[in-house]
Amino acid sequence: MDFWDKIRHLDRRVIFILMVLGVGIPLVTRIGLPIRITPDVRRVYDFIEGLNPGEIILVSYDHDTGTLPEMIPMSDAILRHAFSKDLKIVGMALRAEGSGIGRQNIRRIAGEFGKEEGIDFVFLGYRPELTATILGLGSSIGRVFPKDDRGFLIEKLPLMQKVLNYGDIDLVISISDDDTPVYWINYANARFQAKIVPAVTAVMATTFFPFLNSHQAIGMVAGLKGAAEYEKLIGISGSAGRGMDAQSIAHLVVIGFIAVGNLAYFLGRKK
Amino acid sequence: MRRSFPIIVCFAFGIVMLAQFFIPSGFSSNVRSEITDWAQIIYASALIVGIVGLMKYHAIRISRRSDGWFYNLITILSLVFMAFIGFAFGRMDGSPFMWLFNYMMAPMQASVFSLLAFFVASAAYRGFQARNAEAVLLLASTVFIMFGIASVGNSIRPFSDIAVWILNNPSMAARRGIFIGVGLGTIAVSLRVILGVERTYLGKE
Amino acid sequence: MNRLLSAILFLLVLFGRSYSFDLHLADFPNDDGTRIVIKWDSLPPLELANINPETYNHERAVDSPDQFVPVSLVYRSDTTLSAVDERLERGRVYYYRLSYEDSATVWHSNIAGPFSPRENWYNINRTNVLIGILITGIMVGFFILWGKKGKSFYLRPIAGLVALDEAIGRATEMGKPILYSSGRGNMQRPASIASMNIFGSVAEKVASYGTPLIFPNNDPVVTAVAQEVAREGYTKAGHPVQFNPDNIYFVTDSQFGYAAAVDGIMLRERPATNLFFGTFEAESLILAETGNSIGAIQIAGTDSSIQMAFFIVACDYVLIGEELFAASGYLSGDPQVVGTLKGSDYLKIIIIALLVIGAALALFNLTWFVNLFVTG
Amino acid sequence: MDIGFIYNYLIASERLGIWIAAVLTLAIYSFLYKDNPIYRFAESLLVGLSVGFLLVVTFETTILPKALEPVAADFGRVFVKGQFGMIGSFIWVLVPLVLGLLMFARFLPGAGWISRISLALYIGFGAGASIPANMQSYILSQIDGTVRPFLTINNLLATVNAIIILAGLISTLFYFYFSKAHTGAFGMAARLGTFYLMIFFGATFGYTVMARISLLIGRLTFLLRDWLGVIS
Repeated sequence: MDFWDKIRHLDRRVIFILMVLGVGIPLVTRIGLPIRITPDVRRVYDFIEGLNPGEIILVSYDHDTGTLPEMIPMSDAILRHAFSKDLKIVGMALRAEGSGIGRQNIRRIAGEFGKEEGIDFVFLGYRPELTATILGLGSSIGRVFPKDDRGFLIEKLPLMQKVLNYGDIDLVISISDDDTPVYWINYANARFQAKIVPAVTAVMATTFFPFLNSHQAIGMVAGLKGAAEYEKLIGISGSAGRGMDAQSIAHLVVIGFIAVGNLAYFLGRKK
Repeated sequence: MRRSFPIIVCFAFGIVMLAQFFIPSGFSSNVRSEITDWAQIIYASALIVGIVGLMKYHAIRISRRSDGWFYNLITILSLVFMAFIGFAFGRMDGSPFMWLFNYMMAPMQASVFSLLAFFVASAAYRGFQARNAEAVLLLASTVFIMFGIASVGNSIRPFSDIAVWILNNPSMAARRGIFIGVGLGTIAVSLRVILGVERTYLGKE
Repeated sequence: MNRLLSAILFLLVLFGRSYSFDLHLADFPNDDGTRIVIKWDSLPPLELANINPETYNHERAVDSPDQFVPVSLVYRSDTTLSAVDERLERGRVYYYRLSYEDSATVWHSNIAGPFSPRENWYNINRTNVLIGILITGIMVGFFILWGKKGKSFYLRPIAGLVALDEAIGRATEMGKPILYSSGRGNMQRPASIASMNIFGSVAEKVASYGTPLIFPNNDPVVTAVAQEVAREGYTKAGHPVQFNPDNIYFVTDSQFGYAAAVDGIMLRERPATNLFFGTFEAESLILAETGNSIGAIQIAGTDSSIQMAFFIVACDYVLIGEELFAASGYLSGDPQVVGTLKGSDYLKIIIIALLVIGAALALFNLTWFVNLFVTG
Repeated sequence: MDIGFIYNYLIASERLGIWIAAVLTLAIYSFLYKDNPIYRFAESLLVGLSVGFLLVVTFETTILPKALEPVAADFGRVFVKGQFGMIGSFIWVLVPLVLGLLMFARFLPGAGWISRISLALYIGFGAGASIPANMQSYILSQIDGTVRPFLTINNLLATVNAIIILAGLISTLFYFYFSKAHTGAFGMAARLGTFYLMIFFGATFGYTVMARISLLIGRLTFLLRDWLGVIS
């Protein structure tokens, strides 16, 4: 086993320790690497910035708890921007765990802005079936969600009296860790011309570029990087911005792994 | 009868939903709302049937003392405990149900997913060989995106522009080609299901 | 006669603006009968020419033309010369007018109506979708029927499948087992069904050589189906005795538990060939990397484009995207699968033709062709 | 002594919650050393809690308000308050509930096929809804998106990009064309399609690495900040 073979068959745990250092050290020390805004995130920001007070955004939490670190910073940044412009938020979820997270997240951020549930924002709760729910909201939200998450009748909520279906919703944001936003595009945008923004984990980002190119979605926020860009656009130093330092360094470590791995593969084979 | 009746039901509801897309009238959207309600309730029931099936699977493994039955016992007990707490004390913010969600369920689920970062790293080191032309192109694209979007390269002019260009042009075109292929395939399979030609969902008779 | 009248009206508008303001109504096309479109020829009307107000009130009255209620604002700058009133009731009668009021003057346009919105029974804007579906249905149906009548179709050789035969031969020569996995998909997923077709033919090929075929599984239902498929494969090859159901077993339904268990099998059994066909998620990282480290030939195919990237780099041969389904059709010869493939092939040719013609016409600024693909 | 008292006094304290979450996080991470009983325990606990959570939320947000309550309400009106006119609505509301219950027929020996009626309805609904959606969104809109840029060819970059996208789309479709062998000129076009596919898979994997690392950053931030307080 010459040197390169040993390198190539390095124990996994050594690599794991290097990863923890690659992520942990930048978290402890503050580097503050600059972040450039990509056009897709700017389009989302500009669209929300262009809305008038009182206009309504539907935020759907379509993800599980496993991808929290990517989903929460996005939800925080978008909600802060929307509430700072006195927009109304209608929250819902197409995933059970997403409903638990979305409900707490909206109430926490709404609390910071002194917004009142039922007037400035509402959380409708969870519906399991994607196609049925998204199609159902096209005819009447009250029929799909007769009651909100606290069990109050929809007709009794002042905000919901002005919201019958997609016609009254100015923007739909699907915060998701899988291809649920494609269902929003296929059913809400295609049939009812609703404006869709996928706020997705970085894993799903490349799936949505064709829809951005054909204007079926108006913009996209992808991964911790997208959240960090949005935080920069609304001028706050949120958790995503801090995470990006560790992200930058960790990526250099992984690129290093690829280089060394390939070097060992080629030199090991040469003998 | 056991197979033909479900096929007729599938045909009827499939054709109605397909035709409904082209008919904007009030009656048509009422029909759609009715069917979507029914589909929702069937799906929710299927979820609960799946859960009962899972509990049955764990119970059998415990009764048979098959290896690792202790872990099946843990799953059943925690499932029943969580369900009891939820039904008995409600699931509003601040309830014990949400406490278990925030301090036990969510952190563990997030940790399981974060294991992937370690596996990606070890895979990048040990499994990522540029063994042929395709793999070289793939590796180049991977490194360009990682460096240009998520890392230091993002703030260096040429790198981030190249990365954004790759995402919006060549990568997007290939993804669009896959979409068209998947779209045609899904339409074909859905038509076969509605017309009763494709019956695997009914299971072996 | 009608054309002459509109021509005169047109001339009047162009030269002398001395005609009376005329508000008229139309039914909103392709809707469920809850919208009315109000139209006018030009603003401002003669009476308000000097003020030329920036906005007017669009008002509506129901059943009788007396209590008018404001609906929305109409802007002087609105070039569409129309406005839409929504959420009306089918069958009710409506009246509309434009009005303007300020401290000095009060102006009302003529009352347009009575008019009740009509329900449309076909949405013209969606004709292109209907045509597309009909063409797809006909093409696929035609090839399936033709295939059922016994016509065998040419399918191009798939690199991954050619390598499959070599890999099975290699394992047999070395007397080492073959490891097969269909990932985490349940039995309803198309990728799992395709994987079962491939597994059946692998079992058939392996039966005559007696090479051990190990299939640890993540889903109890898929395990049962796999055992059936393998038994059929072994009997078709004339070696029913060789079939050992114990090699196809359910391990666990946990994602990482499964990955760790299969890694353990790889390190113990040292298979010469690893075959991964089906729906894989993050555990593909662990499986293929360990397979790499024990020097096995690896062939993979999955419907998830995220895992595909990893398989491409870590495995020797890969079935990309639809090739997984093509392979299952290739091996099983099932007329439904092959018919769909052939139908899709010719549809792709039509789409490519549309793309080329579309791009060419677009260069000459002919927008009507591009707009054929827009749907309402 | 109801659960409320114990809960408020002991468990509600956030410190205790964070400690439990941290211990469970480390239990999961023990898998990195090797597959061990502590990890298996934590994972079984997780599976149980998440399935229990799904059961409660699905029942309380969909089955109860959409299926059971309407039936109970109509049952009350018709049989308790005697409004027999409501019989029609009662039957009509009963249908979805019955369809849902049919799904449970799988647990009755020999009656499994009954559940296929509801399954067939659901699969027919899904297929019928997806056909036009797929044609509109996956095919027509994608063709429109590829061809429309050629209408507004104003600068060089836009032209080059439009051509690159058109060539990429056509060559990818050629790669997924199974009726002709990849030989000669057609083989070259298909190979160009592979290069585009490789760029896409590479970009997807680059983003996947970013996603996975973000998850690790999230957990390490929790351990270092909320648990140990090492960072602010």
